[in-house]
Amino acid sequence: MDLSLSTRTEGDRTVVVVGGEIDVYTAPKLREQLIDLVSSGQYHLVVDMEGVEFLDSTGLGVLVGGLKRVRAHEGSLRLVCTQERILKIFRITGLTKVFPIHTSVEEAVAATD
Amino acid sequence: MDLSLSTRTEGDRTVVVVGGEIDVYTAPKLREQLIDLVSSGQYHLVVDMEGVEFLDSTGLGVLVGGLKRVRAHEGSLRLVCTQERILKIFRITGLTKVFPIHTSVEEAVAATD
Amino acid sequence: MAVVELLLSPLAAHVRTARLVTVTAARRAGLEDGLLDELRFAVGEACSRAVGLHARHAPGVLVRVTIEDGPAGLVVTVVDAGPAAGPVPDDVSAGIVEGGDLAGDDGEHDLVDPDVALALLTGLVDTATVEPGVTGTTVTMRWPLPVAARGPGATAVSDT
Amino acid sequence: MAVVELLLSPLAAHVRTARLVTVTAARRAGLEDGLLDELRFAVGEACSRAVGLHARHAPGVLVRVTIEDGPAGLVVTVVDAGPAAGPVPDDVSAGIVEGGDLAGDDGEHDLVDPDVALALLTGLVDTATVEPGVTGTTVTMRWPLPVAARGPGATAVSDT
Ligand SMILES: Nc1ncnc2c1ncn2[C@@H]1O[C@H](COP(=O)(O)OP(=O)(O)O)[C@@H](O)[C@H]1O
Ligand SMILES: Nc1ncnc2c1ncn2[C@@H]1O[C@H](COP(=O)(O)OP(=O)(O)O)[C@@H](O)[C@H]1O
Repeated sequence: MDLSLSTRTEGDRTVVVVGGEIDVYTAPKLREQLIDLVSSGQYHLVVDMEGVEFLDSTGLGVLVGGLKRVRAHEGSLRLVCTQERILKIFRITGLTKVFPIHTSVEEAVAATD
Repeated sequence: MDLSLSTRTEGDRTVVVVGGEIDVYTAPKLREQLIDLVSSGQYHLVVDMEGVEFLDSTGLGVLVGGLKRVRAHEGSLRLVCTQERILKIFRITGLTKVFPIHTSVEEAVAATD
Repeated sequence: MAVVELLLSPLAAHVRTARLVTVTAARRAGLEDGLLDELRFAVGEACSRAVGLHARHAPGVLVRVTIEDGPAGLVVTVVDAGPAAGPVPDDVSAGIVEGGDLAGDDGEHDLVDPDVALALLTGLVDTATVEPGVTGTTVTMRWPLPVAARGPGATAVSDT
Repeated sequence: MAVVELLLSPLAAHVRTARLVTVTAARRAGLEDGLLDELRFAVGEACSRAVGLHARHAPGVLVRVTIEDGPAGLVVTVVDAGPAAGPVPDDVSAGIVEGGDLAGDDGEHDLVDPDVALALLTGLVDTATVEPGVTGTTVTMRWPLPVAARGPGATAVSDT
């Protein structure tokens, strides 16, 4: 139910594994995590959303905020998500045009623009 | 969370094992069970409350109703309960004077007045 | 100060919702774990009583449960629109043997006897007060909250 | 007809309570499992939006969530006291790249942009209606209930 967060490095990418509910109550934790990574010089992020059960517009806002921060450093923020219920949230808000969305962490880590 | 009920026979006693919450929502199920037992001629009941997590006054009412029904047939209704939180409910309402309360099913099955 | 108010039509199932919401709000407000159980029993009892009274006397009126955490601690109020409560009996076991029934006058239904509910409630919670009024009864219960430990639930949306 | 009404002070934690109560009431009312998820998302969104608006504009006013099951199906209403909603944007991704932020104007806080919330909500639920009024906005959402299958939650206390 609550938000879980863990990070690991794969080459020059940092993978953030998110689980549970990203909502108005927990989104600040994710936001802090993304800010910390950017402050410590990690500008190529992969956010693994496969364990996410709930996502609201606050969560979307935090992801968009993260994207803007990494872009300010020529970085990237890629999402991993295959869950239809979560993909729907990105589609409805048109954010599939803003985020590269991958079907696996491997694919996201290997991707370049 | 919901009420669970199972019955077994030990000699001339019928043991009713109750688990979960006995409240205004689930008490009707327990009431039916007790009525069914009495209708089928089982007048010596032991109600094992060790798995009960919640008990409200509706639940107490159903137990008192059961007691009255078995008494109409010279029967008995004994309780098994060692949980302080549940015993407290019987003490506050003075029902420890009305129900024989035992610390194990064996003790209750062996008991006679 | 966090406030949750719950208005319920008189259904037995809603009593569970009231327990769940109250326990959740209390835990977030920082109520000690050791007191959660007492809260659950007491709120369940106050709500079954109110729901039972409404089902019989005011089926169209909603039962009101208010949960507030503030300087006075955690305050839970249950307001019903039933006939005003009489004095709370001391010992409800009297008379049971010769035919009184805890579950109300009507042996066919599992309604809560409102007097037994009040006896149980005030027996469980020292601070419970029962105020009969013109339109019904207000049951108020208070529990202390740790002064410093206001839980994360006390955080306003804009405090991040 | 079963009614639950929930009044919440504007705390992020209360949005979870609203989701929980709504999903629980809907399940009891017999809402199809396949629709529970949509309900959870939509109610969460409506409530985060309302709670965010109240936190900024009306911190002392409670957000009102009503859940009713009746002949019209399951009807969930969220009433806020914020500035009236404008027209719902079609596509919120526009402008994000050059600096618009989904999470409101104030980059330091994680407030829900009320427009994005409405876009998401009306995108998720076909039957959602948004009515701006003088004192705030009312969001109404409807889901069908199986005609026969009124769950045990629909049982009145006295029906046993
Ligand atoms: N999903 C649910 N819907 C409705 N009521 C619930 C639900 N889960 C628990 N409850 C009720 O809420 C009360 C408290 O919840 P519970 O799960 O026991 O909390 P705890 O985690 O403290 O054990 C219980 O008495 C139960 O009847
Ligand atoms: N004990 C709780 N207290 C407050 N909110 C809860 C609790 N349990 C679940 N929730 C919230 O209620 C919503 C629905 O509950 P959930 O447990 O997911 O139901 P389900 O059984 O359908 O998965 C979730 O979004 C979650 O945030």
